[in-house]
Parts: sequence; structure tokens; C-alpha cells
Amino acid sequence: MNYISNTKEQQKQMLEACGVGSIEELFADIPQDLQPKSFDLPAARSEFDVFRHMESLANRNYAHLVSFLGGGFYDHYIPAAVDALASRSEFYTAYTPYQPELSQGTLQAFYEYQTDICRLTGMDASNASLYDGGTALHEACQMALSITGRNRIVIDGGVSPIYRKMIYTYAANLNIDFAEVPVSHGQSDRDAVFGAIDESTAAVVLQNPNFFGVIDDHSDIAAKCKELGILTIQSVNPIAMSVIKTPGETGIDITTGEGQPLGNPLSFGGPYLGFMAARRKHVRKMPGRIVGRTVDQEGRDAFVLTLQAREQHIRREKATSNICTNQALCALRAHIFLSLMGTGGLTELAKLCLAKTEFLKQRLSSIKSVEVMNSSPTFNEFTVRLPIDAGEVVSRLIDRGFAAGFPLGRYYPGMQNYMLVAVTEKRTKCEMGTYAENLEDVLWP
Amino acid sequence: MNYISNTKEQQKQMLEACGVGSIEELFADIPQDLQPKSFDLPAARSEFDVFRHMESLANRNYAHLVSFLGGGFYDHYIPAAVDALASRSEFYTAYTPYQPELSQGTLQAFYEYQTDICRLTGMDASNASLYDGGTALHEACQMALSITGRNRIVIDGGVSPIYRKMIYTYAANLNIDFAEVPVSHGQSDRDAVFGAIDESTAAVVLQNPNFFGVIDDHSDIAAKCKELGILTIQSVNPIAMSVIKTPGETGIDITTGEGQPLGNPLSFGGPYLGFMAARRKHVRKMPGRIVGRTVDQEGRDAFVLTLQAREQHIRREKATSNICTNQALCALRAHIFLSLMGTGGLTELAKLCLAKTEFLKQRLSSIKSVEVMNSSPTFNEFTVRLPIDAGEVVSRLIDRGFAAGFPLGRYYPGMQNYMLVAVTEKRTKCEMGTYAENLEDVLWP
Amino acid sequence: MAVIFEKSVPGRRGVDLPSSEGFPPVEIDSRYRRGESLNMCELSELDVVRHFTELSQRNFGVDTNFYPLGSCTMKYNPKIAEKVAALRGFGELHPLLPQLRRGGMLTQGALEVCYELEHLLCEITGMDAFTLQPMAGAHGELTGMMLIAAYHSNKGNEKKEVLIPDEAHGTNPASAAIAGYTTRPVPTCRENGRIDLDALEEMVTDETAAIMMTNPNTLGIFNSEIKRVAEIAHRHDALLYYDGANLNAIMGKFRPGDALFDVVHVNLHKTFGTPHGGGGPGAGPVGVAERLVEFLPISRVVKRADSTYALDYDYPKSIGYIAPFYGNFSVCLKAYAYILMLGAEGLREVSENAVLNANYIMHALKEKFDIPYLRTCMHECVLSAKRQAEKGVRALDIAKGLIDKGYHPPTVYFPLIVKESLMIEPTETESKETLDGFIAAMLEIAELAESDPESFHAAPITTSVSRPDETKAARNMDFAFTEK
Amino acid sequence: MAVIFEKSVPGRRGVDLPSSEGFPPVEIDSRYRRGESLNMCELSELDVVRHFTELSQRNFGVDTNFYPLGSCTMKYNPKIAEKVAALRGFGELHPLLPQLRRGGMLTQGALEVCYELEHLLCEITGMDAFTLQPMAGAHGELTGMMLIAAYHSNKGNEKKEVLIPDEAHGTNPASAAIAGYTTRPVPTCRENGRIDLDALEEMVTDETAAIMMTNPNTLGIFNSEIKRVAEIAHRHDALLYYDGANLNAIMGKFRPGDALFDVVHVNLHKTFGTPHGGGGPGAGPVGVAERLVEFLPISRVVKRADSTYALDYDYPKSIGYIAPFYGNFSVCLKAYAYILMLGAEGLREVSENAVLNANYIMHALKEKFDIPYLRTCMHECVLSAKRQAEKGVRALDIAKGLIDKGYHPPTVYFPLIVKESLMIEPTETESKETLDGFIAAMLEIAELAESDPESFHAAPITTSVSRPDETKAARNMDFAFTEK
Ligand SMILES: Cc1ncc(COP(=O)(O)O)c(C=O)c1O
Ligand SMILES: Cc1ncc(COP(=O)(O)O)c(C=O)c1O
Repeated sequence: MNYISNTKEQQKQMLEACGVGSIEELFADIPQDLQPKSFDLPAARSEFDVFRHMESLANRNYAHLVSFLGGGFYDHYIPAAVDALASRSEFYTAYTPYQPELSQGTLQAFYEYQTDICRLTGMDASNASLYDGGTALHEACQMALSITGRNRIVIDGGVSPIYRKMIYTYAANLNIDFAEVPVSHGQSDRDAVFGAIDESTAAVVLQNPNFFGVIDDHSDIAAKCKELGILTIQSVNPIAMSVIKTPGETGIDITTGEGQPLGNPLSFGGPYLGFMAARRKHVRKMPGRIVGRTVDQEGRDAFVLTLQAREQHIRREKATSNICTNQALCALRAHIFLSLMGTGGLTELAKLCLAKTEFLKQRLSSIKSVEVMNSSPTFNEFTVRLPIDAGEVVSRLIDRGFAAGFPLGRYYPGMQNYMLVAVTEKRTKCEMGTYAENLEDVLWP
Repeated sequence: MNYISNTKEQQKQMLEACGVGSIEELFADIPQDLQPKSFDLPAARSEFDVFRHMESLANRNYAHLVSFLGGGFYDHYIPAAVDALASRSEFYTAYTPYQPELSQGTLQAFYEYQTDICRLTGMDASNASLYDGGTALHEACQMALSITGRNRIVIDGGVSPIYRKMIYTYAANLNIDFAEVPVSHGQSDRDAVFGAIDESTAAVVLQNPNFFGVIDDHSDIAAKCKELGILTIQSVNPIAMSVIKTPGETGIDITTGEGQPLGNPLSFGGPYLGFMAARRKHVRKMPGRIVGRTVDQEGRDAFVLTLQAREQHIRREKATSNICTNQALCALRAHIFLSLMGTGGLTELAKLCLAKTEFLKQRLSSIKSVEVMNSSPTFNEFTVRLPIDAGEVVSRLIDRGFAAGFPLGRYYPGMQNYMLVAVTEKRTKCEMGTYAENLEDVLWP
Repeated sequence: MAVIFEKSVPGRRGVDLPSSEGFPPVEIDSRYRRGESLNMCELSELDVVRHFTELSQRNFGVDTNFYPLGSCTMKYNPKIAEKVAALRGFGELHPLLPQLRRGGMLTQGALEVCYELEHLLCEITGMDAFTLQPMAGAHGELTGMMLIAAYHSNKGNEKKEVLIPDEAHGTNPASAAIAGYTTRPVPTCRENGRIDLDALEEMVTDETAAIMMTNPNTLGIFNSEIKRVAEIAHRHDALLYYDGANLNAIMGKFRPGDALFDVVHVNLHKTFGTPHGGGGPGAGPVGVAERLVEFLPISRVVKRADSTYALDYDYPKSIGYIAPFYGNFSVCLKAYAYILMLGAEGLREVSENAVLNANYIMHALKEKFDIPYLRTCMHECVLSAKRQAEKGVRALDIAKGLIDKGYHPPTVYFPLIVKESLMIEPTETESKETLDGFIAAMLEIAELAESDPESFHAAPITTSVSRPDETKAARNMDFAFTEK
Repeated sequence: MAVIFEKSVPGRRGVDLPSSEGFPPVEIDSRYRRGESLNMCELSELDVVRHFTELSQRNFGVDTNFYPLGSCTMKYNPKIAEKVAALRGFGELHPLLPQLRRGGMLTQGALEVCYELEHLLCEITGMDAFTLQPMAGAHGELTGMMLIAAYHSNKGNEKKEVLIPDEAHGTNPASAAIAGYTTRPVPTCRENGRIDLDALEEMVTDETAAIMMTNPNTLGIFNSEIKRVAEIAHRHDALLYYDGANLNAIMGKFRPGDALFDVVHVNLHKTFGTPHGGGGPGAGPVGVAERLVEFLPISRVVKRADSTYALDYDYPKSIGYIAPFYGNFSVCLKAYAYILMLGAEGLREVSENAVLNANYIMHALKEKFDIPYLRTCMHECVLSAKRQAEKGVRALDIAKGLIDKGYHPPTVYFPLIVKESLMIEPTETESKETLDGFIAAMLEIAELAESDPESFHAAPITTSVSRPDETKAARNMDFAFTEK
């Protein structure tokens, strides 16, 4: 299937209209010696054949394990209305709303999404999406460097190791001075952070809840940074926002996060949704599309892309970021999800995660030699120390139908026996019970 | 979840506006002694809980068997665009197009669907759907009785036994004189049919391809009937229409059929799609909605439900049929399916069915003591005689992953060793090969 | 917009078929072969997608806006139901599978849905057994009539006639007639909008096979004397049929079974939130009292001692096959999911709010429109545009005026016994804000009917067509496109 | 229409959560607790469905009608791709699963998709290895720049600058700058619309890290001297970057790898038919020549001797992590299905027809519009509204006029080097009928620009809003709704 509408006959008519004798003539600019050396692709297949093939590939993935994997990416339930609405073709077959008259749907949805993010995080201004939580954090660092004109960034050890790696990759050629501060008892180590910052520091990068699932109150760090003219950046879990202290309340300057938990499927890593919100005064340094409300030539309310002078298509090499295509549809999904949830639903969802997580913490700590790292409060994820290598335990539990958690040794050398366990509202008492039993059985057969 | 929008607070305001003190007062007309004796239903559950439950039920159905089941209901591929378009809510959350201004989408689609059916069958006028192929055949009989004023109906033994049973059920209190004529060599037995009809006969009911998968040419029967003022009714497979002689060409008066193969999923028996088309002169006796093209008050092309004087909402007990809600969305799906297929696709589809069926016939006849009933041509289904009880064979093949066919003993006493085998374009050479091997293995271990 | 056939381009293709894997083509003998060339439209997938997308833009559904079409219960259709129905384990299940030997075990999930839904419907209606096979309300009525006939003929009763209130839906007399009965209309009492009991008393004879009732009836009025109707009917061994199209008014409040109804049909596409599909498919399951159970259509779904489900055909007195299989299964599936989500309390709240919403509208409109039976209504209220019609603004004009205000009109000219009737059924899923918007629109219309009745003639002006010529349509009989 | 927050009703709920199964609530210590009350909108599922249905009606997609937005390749998005991406085995797959011990075996299907797609892209572009991780074109450019930097720093090269043609897309200079390079624009030759080779020759120095090219460039013109560019670049050990946004023009006709490009990004959301999502997500996989392979981001997907697939992190010279996982996987999935369906022949036909369609439009419009570079174009043609602008009808006005005729306008004011530019990319999926309709509309507009230029100022008049005030938007900075 090639999805080409014109028949061979029509193609001939059109060639004639163009005054050329053959399709080949249209490609005459391509020199003979640059004809493809090879173009060895499989032959065309029908929709049915390809669907069958893709289905057989899908069936070879273990998506059905009872999963306690998190690490910043969560298996929340997605109400059916999210798919039903986001799959309306007027949304998903459109592109960036360059022509506002034909894009009020997308534009108003972005404006509402920006409002969602501001209300969730307690910040003033949000953009209309970035690629993911990691690139969003990187962009926030770039913003801070540009705003402060300084050169040093201090990163808390509770920030996702995946995101830290990403930040370092992007900074490779940028001559930035990074310092990392390991956590203490699972939370940000105040003394160490305060020791690491100075007046050359552009930003302190935090995460809440952090990678170990631990909730913190970073207001003291924010306050101290403020004194020193340092910006604080906090990566947050959007669902936790309904119950924990927000970046706004904490005194954070720029907040970012991964919006996947808001109605976007796990999909083996993407597309996800980077969100970012900041204080009003920093908005001209923000990357990405921003939608503003205005009026049209008849005085009617209307929405447009605004502050475009920040962007690459206007400012080229001087743009705040190079982003062009973003994660619009993921932002739309997040907005639909949040609209369905509402204040009550979102709060209840967060509380359900808290309650179920607490249940599993208690249940697991009852297992001999399993220690739940319990010194600080957690949201929907927590760390356990096992008596043996966590990778091994997880591997054995897979045979029993569980994705038991994420072994921390992969990112934290020395933490070979530690495992990160996530719980969403989808996990039932029964699933958690049999999970604990199986873990017990694997450890103490 | 109850999907009620108003909050308790709003309900209170509304009660006040109505001048009543409580919801109960609104139900004061229901006498005390008619309060429900019981209303013992399960407690409400969330969307997620119910989806999980339904998923577990779905997983307990063996929908994944490699299937050679047919019997008038076929496992054809449904292009993804059918679902994408039929699931647009403007179509599926609307009702019968009583207000033409708000229903031009449905109405034009019906008009186009009627055109599809006319072109497929070679008839003049189609309605906009009936419940299924069986009730359509029953309605056709009623039409014939009403048109001819006669009282006898002769049914060919090649007509689906399921449909025959339905016709008899509906006729139970109607004093109709039925005669059934068994097939001979899989086709209509001319002598027997001609012997069974007389001047009191209202209609001869035929099927093509018939239940055994056999193709026939009923023009001789149609011609003979015409002489005697008898109407011929022919139930047809819509996909076969692209390659076999149509009811129009055959001289049939009323044609009906099951539209399921046209883009409607098997769905454990429904909803399906009864289609019906007839000669122009009989249209006022047709049951169901009919859409006609007209112009609006500004002279623009427009579509409306027409000839409503046939229908129950106008004519009540004198209506041609009692049908009200029909199978509109199934007709829409059929129309989308046919639009995607087009002349070329539909013909190719039919030819693929023919070719694959022929392959399997040959392959099965190579198995010792398996006889393919081969005296007449078939379309996408055929009958085999096995050396042992077909029910037993089918049952054993299920354990090997095949729905091997339909044992005819269920409807034809004495045909215990016979099995009906259907092949659609979805069955691959490989599937047919392993099917045959397994059958061989079951018969001759 | 052009008809799809006008867009056809010879040779264009919208779909590729699976590979023929080298099978040789099979020639059909010319005697059996299609002679006439096939002339379907030839389009690309893109062409088809744009055509149907544009068609959809010319349609109005519940998801578009308020759709208070009386007697049709146009409530919101939860999206999860579509997702459930699309599960492969249901959608790709062949209906003959459970009819194979030991085949029941291959469809336990589907059979459980059927069995459990039947039992939930029994509990909701107070009936003793249900069949899911009828494919719409009218099909349920016909099935009910055939069950009644089977009951009488089994008893040797000679019954010829079915009595039906004059306000009844057209399918009631049509179904009775098609089942072989003559029908007679029973008048409605002018004062209270209920069936005229004295007239009924007189009309019922030993010839009466059944009385068909809708309660609340199509005027939206609940008949508190329903037990007397049952008593009159049963005195003559006439059965009492309940048209459950209006069940949305009374769930958890009244069960026809408790009032001694013998046969009930319910419309899953109304009460139980399955989408109306632009005219269907629906489902019209039928419930019966004990004495009629043996006549139910086959197959029936039974639960065996080992808690597995099976199809059972062994009912010698059954009326037989009314559907090829088990009814409009995927509609039943959606209704089952709906009932599980709502539960007892949810269904009761449905009826409470459906009734509250209808009364709220009626009260807000009662000054400006005639209300032929002004009393507490149930899930719908029937107004009359008599007053407006005197100025030349008929019910149809009001409907067209509402279209321009963004609403789907109510049912007009039904029930037939009310002149210029406007039958408004808001359903429980609509919010006060929506009702207030609709009420404001109706009041503006009432005012405009006074001040500028002529202005209605152009309406609707916001749609792609306006008042198509129905007479011309009937005369032209253009039912299928032909190329010029 | 109202903003969703204005529709909010306190206490209303759109979703029920799973049962709490009696778990006791957990109190968060007040120090950590959210203080500010949460103020999301509160709506029913019906409210939400109607809101977004109405929003969708204010949008225009490829499924609506012709969308010839230049440089964006708005081709038809096959529906099957959405169905593939929704398969649970892909959609519900956690990305950390393959990172567990022996976890690769749990995601063989997904890893096969990645591996095979990378190899198909290699063959299509002539590159030696691909990474799927970049999440859009610009992200691919940035990745490419970092690869180039890694290459040079590994060699000890001291390179500071990237040269970019002046017609290039804005992301090119932005990406180079963000990667730490200074950029300099290379002029385009007035006569032939290609990069000015003499100027380039002069500008390239040993400081030059790379030259970024788009070929065909944003004028829609293929540069036949591309080998000379490569030769100039490589002479100075500068690498040659290929912006593959315009790959739709040349599949099966030209492979950047054969012309010695070192780094290539392709836009799956353009060339390979994945939907644009109202602005994203896309995917911008990057391919490299042999000498750059060792620097590719980790993880990489490898095929082992036993034909199983695995993640491999063991590339010490890798630039590291550029994405949390494996890129926008479900976009890649759709592109993979697309390539499998089209096959070699299909992809070649894509480019042939994309180019034919663009030339057809150019030829039909060349009399009435200025064509700055009038010669065979590739997949898009760039017109100038200079002539119309003299009458006061600017490119923007033409765009608004097209809206009223039912079309999405072309890209306007890009490339920047063409005054009043209109960049038209029809794509191969559009039919002659559609192109003819568009051409007719353009010609009518050209005529109206002569006869009644004023009339454009009101346009568009068929949409819910018309020419929103952008200055006011920038001044007001109203980015989030606040209740009055
Ligand atoms: C009162 C009443 N009875 C019966 C029916 C018939 O139901 P169906 O349309 O499902 O056949 C209707 C349909 O509108 C109705 O309103
Ligand atoms: C020529 C060209 N290069 C690069 C890009 C950037 O791609 P993306 O929007 O996917 O980041 C675009 C996007 O329109 C483009 O047209």
C-alpha cells in the first residue's frame, strides 16, 4: 500500500501539464553518479499482513507483568475518554498552530493546559510542552545560566540519575561547572548543598519526590539560594502535586517534570511530555511554544502562539532553545486527563497512591531481612534493601509474573541490594499480597 | 460512576425550582405497595475495575483460534479506517435522522449505502438496513405474501438452516403454508422446486452461494416463477456479488443478505446487518427506513427519510413492518468498507477467497478418506465428508489451535460426518497447510 | 457536498489485500459469473477518510450538544463501553464457536456476560427470566407477542386481539399486528393522561390476548392504578405487556414484575447508555414471568452446577429461533459494563435525576407553553405548541428554531394524541447549566413566536440544508445514485 | 467558546477511581503538604467530552482537507498506524523492563522494531548506523552537532564554527548554537537557488566543524553539486550534516550517505507518515557514517548471534544519554509499520509523486505568481506574492483568503530569503482533483488581488476568529486563566 491517490493515468496527464516526458526528468538534477548505491528494502506488504506482523511482535513483549516499576514513569489508569477525544483527527492530524484561525482547538487546549500546569505547580507561567522531563530539566539549567550569567550548577543526588546523565551529555561542550551532592537519609543533604553553592552558582537542581520516592520540603534551600542570587530548579511528579508542597509554595524559580503519568501510556519510553513552569519574570527566557489569550479583529476572544521572538524560527541562532516540533498531543492528553480528574479526582488519586504505597511498605518490611528505607516520607515509590542482589531477585520474580521493581545498582554502584518499588492506584491489595508472598518465597524458599 | 452531571447541591436547587421538597415527592405517583420487592444489584464500581473485569472475561474466550468457521458469518479483515471513521462520535452518538438538517451525514451515508447495495446486487432499490440476514429474509417473505396475496412459500434446502428456523418462528401464528425442498448435489433441486410450486405460491426462497458454500444460477427458477406470478427471493453473500451472477441478473424479485462480512466484526453474533433490495415496483412494500434525495427550501441537494407512510410511526398496525431502531452503524461500516475496497478491491477480495478456498479443497481431498463435496462450484466455503464424526474431529482440532469448521450434523440429521469449512483472505498458505496436517494427524495418527 | 460516487476515479485503490501467495486464480464458469460490470466507487484511503470526516461534520450527536429527543433517552454514552466492545476476545469471537462440541468452554467469558446480564435485568425489572436475543425494542415487542401467543395456544385459548392505549408508540400496534393479532386502541383519560380504566374495563373480553402498556406512558405520566389494569387483564386471562422504553424513569423505584406484568422489553440503547449509532443497533431484551419462561426463544444460556456456562436448546415449548445467535451481543456487552459501573445506587440515581431534570424543564416552561397534563412528570415532559401555532409557529418551526440555537429538537408530533406536541426528555446526564441554556432558548423562541412569527420560516439557517422537500423526495423516489 | 475552567462546577466528578480497598488514609506531615487549595476544573465526563469535541471542531487537520504547509510534509497518516501503536504489548510496556537482568528477553518485539527500523533507515539514507532517540528534527540536529563535536574533540580538532546556508530552517542555527558552536550563514546563489559555492569555498576554514545542508533545500531545489560541497568540507576535516526534513523528495533517488554526508537526521513525522499531533510528538532519528558510529548515544540496540536483540551500553566514546530511553518509541513504531507497508517501490513512488504534485502546482501557478527560482522543483515549490503585495495583498492575506476557500494555507514568510514567500508542499498522497481545486482557488485569489485587494482584509470570515491581535497577546502575557 503506498497511499498515493493519483492513478498512473493521472500521473501521465500531470506530467504532460508540466511539459515533461517522464517522472525521471523531474529528477534530472540528481547526478548519475549519485544514483543510490543500493535501496534494498523489503517488498510492499498489505495493511493486514503488516498488522499481523506487528501484533506478533507486540505479543513478544511482557507488557502483562504485574508491575512495580516506576523510576519516574508510572502505570496509571488512563480513562477511556482520553483516547476517544485525543484521537479525534482534527487534533492529531494537525500541526503546530501557525494559522490561529484554523487552530483555535489546539491553541485553546494549550492555553488550558498551561493553566493546568500553573495551578498544579503554583507557578505563574507554563509553556506548551517540551520533549520530556529530562530535556525539560536541561532546558531549565540553560535558562538559569542565561538568566544569571553564571556558570556553575549544583545537582542534588535525589535527581533522577537518568536526567543527570542527560544534562551532562547536553553540557559536554558548554563549559559548565557541575557539582553533585549525594542525598542523606534519602533527602537532600542541606549541609552539603549549602557547602557546594557560592556566588558563581547559577542554579541548584532538585527533585520532589526524588528518585528514591522521598518527599522533601526544599523551602530552606530555595530561601538560601535566593539570598545568593541562585535560581532553584525543581523537577516534580505532577500527580504528587495535588498533595505535596508545590514549587510555588517552596519558593522555586523554575519547575519541570515528566507529564507521562497524566494520561500518557508508557509506550516503551515515549512519546512523553516535558512540562516547565516558571515565575513570570523569567518567561521571556523560557524555551518552547507559549500560547496567549488575546482578541481578534472583531474583538472576540482568541488564542495565539506568543512571545515567538524567543523561538528559532524568528531568532535562529539566538533563540532560547532549538525546539520546534514539541509533544503537543501528549500535552493535550494530559489536559484531557486532568479535566476528567478534576480537583477531587486528582487528590483522591494521589491519596490512593500514598495509601497503597504505605500498605506495601509495611507488608514488605514484615519480610525477614527486607528493610524498607523509611526515614523520610514517600509518595508512590520507595526503596527497599534486600538481603541479596536485587537484580537477581527481580529476575526470579519475573518468572512468577511480576516486574518487582528497579534494582538501584544499575545507577548507584554499591546499592546492588537495593530496589525501587512503585505503586499506582492500579495495583490491588490482592496483587500486592501475592507479590509480597512471592518475594518472601524467593528470598526464603 | 453514575455519569450524572449535577451535584447534590444543584439537585437541591432544582427541586426548589420545581417547588418540591425532595426527590421522593417526584415519585409520589408510585403506590407504596409497588415499591420494588427487591433491587439487589452489585455496588457501583469504577471504570478501571470494570474494564479489568471485562478484560478478564474477554481473555476467557478463544477468539485466537485459527478459524475455518463460516456458516454465513466470516472472519474478513476490517481495514483500520473503518473503525477510525465509524467511531466519530457525530455518527455513533446520533439517533435516527428525524431532523434532516442535523443528520445530513447519516442520511447521505445511507443514500450511498443504498446505492452500494443496489450496485452489488443489481437491484433497483435498497432500504437502509434491517436487523440481520435472517430477519431480512423473513421480512422478504412477508413482502411477498402481501404483494401476491397468496399464502404458500417454498424454501430451498440450501437456505441457511438458521434462517429457516427463524422464518418458521415468525410465521408460527400467521397461517402460512411452507414447503421445503432439499438440495440435490449441493444445488437447488429443479424438479423438486418446480414440483412444489403452484399458483397459490407467493414466493420461492433461495440462497446463493447456499449454506453448503455452493454457487448456483437460479435464473431458470426465477423465469419459471415469473410465469406463475410467484416472487423469487434470494439471500446472497455480499462479497460474492462481485464475481457471481447477481440477483438482478438472475431475475430475482427481492434479495436479502447478511452484511456482516462488509466491515462488521463477528462479535459473538451481533450486531450484524440485514440488507434488502428489490425491484422498484415493490418499494412501497419494503420494510425499514429508506433515504431519498431531494432539494431543500433553497434548492440545495438534500437527503431525507422518505416513503415514511410505510412505517410504524405513521401507519401503526398497518405498517409494512414494525422495525424502528435498525442497524444504522453497521450499514455505515459496510459503506465505509465498500468505499475503501472499491470495485478493484472487492473483486480481488472475492477472487482471493475463491483461490484460497480452492487450494484448501485440493489439499483436504488429498487426505485419506476425506471427501470434498466437489460436484458444484463453491465460493468461500465448502463441505467435506470425514471418515468419522465431524463434531469429534472439530473438538480434537481445537486442542491444536484450530476452529476447524462447522459440523453439519447439528442442523442436518444424517450428516454427522460432514463439516462446513470456510476460508477468507486472512487464512494464509501456512495456516491452511498446518490445518490440513493436523486434520490428517487426527484422522490417521 | 458531492456523493461519494461522484468522487470516484477509475483505478484508484483504498486498500491492499493480503498477498495471494501464488495461488492460481480460479475461473468461475460463465453460467455462474457476474456479467454486469461492478461499479463501486474507487478512492484512496485519504479520499474516503475526508469524505466521511466531512459527512460527520454534517451530523449532530449527544457528544455535540443537548439532544432531548423524547422517548429516545439520548443520555451520554460512556467511552469505556466502546473500549470494552473492542476487546479482541469479544470482537473477534465467532458465534458458532460455542455450538461446537464442548464449545461452550471456548466462550465462557461471553456466556458469562449473557447470563449475568439476563439476571441483572431480571432484578431491575422484577421478572423471572430474560432473553437477550431481540435486536431492538420493536423486535422485543414482536418476541413478546409471540410468547403471548405461545402461552395462549399452549393453554388452548382462542385469542385474537391486543389492546393498546392510543398514546402508545407506533411499534406497539405494528408488532402486535405482525405477530398475527388485531389491535384496538384504548383511549387516554383527558384529565389525568392515563389509560381510561372504564373504557378498558369494557373493551377487555375473553378474546383479548394482551394489553400493552408503557408506564410511565409516552406522556411521561406514571399510572398509579397499574394494579387495576393487571387485575382487569388477568381476570380474562389476558396477559399484560410492558413496553420498557421508559424504564429510565423508574429504576429502583418500580418494577413491572412487582405489578404483575407478564412480559417486559427493555431498550438497552436507551436506559443502559449504549450509543444509538445514528439509528441503531440497539437491543431489546425481553423478560417474562414464570409462566412464560418455557416459551422463551432458544438458545438459552444456563449456569451449570460446576459454575460453568453453557448454551441450552432443550426447551420443547420454545417459540424457536428469533435471531441467528444471541442477540446484538456487543450492545449487551456495553450495557453490562454500564450496569456494573453504576450499581444499584447509581441506577436509582439515574432515574431520580432523569425525573428531576424533566420536571425542572417543565416548570421553567409552563408559563410560556401549553402543558396538556400539568402535573409531576416522570423522565420526560410533553408540551404543546398550540398557543404558538395560533400565531403560525408550529411545533416543527420551534424545532427548526432550536437547531439554530445549537440544540437538537425534542420529538415533535408524538404522542399523536397531543396537538403540536413537543416531547422533551433531558435524561439524567445533562447538567443544570445545559438545561438552563435550553430553557432560555425555548423562552426566546416563545417570545419570538409572539413578536415575529414569520422569522421562523427561514429556520434553520445555520445548517448545510434547510427543510428538505419531503414531498418531492417521495415523488422522485431517488434512492440510489446514478451517474448522469 | 468558554475556557474549560469557566465550566467548572464545584464537586462535580468526571471519573471514579479504583476502590481504596479499605486502606487507611496516609497523612502527609504538614511540612510537606500542599497548602494552597487545588483549583482544577470539576466536570462530568459528558462535560469534558463536549468541551473537547467542540474544540476539535475549531481545528483543521489533514483529514479535514488539503494542508500544503511547506517544509512540514503534511501527508496522509494511515489509520492502521494508530491501531498498531495501541496494541497493549507496545502501549503498556515499561521502558525500564529491558534494563532488568535478562530483561531484554521481555521486550524482544519492541527491540526488534528499534533494530529493524534503524537498519531500514540506514538503507534509505545510505548511512552506516542510526539512533532513534532524538525526539524531533531539531533534537536530531542537536544530537548531530554533539556527535560532530565528539568526533572533533576525539581527534583533538579545535573547531568553533558551523556554516549554514541562509535559506536553512531556523532550527539549524539554533541547534548548532545550543551545542556550543558559533554559526555563520552562507549565501544562496541568486541564479540557481543553491548554496553559493564560491562563497562557501572562502568561508570554510580549519575552524569549521561542520556544514549543515538541506537537500533539496528549503527552496525545493536539489543541489547537483553536493559532491563539491562534501569535497570542500572534508578538505578541512569539516563534517557534512544533512537535514533530512526534505527526505520525502528523494527516496530511492538519492541517498545522503552516497554523497558523503557524515550525519543525517530524518523526520519520521514528515517523511514516514506519522501524524503531527497538533505540533508533535515527532521523531528525528540520526544516522551517521562509519567514523561517527562510536559516538552515538547509548543505549544502542544490537542483534546477537542467536538472533535475539539486546540493549548495549558499552560504548566508551558515546556522547551519552540524550533521551530517557529509546526515543519517541510509538512514533518509531508507526513509521516502521509505514515503511513495511510501502516497501522499496512504494517509497520510491512516494518521492516521485511528491515531486510531480509540486511541479504540477508550480506550473499551474507560474503565470499568476512570481516564482523566484523557476525550474523543476522537488517536493515543494516556493512562490512569492510580490506582485500581489504591490496591490496591498501580502502573503499573509493570501493565506487568510485560502482559509475561506477551505484550504490550510502554505507556509508563509519562510524561507526568509524570499520576499512574501508562499511555500507549497502538496505531498504525494493528494489527488489531482484536490490539487486542481487548490490551483483554482489560488488563481481566483490572484484575480481578486487585482480586482478587489481591499476585500482580503476581512478574511478569514468563515472561522470562529479572524486575525487575532498578536501584539496584544505579547503585551498582555495572559498565559493562564484566572477567575475574575
Ligand atoms: C415507547 C417506545 N416503545 C418502543 C420503541 C421501539 O424501540 P426500538 O426503536 O428500539 O425498536 C420506542 C422507540 O423509540 C419507544 O419510544
Ligand atoms: C527543513 C527543516 N529542518 C528542521 C526542522 C525541524 O524539525 P522538528 O520540527 O521536528 O524539530 C524542520 C521543521 O519543520 C524543517 O522544516
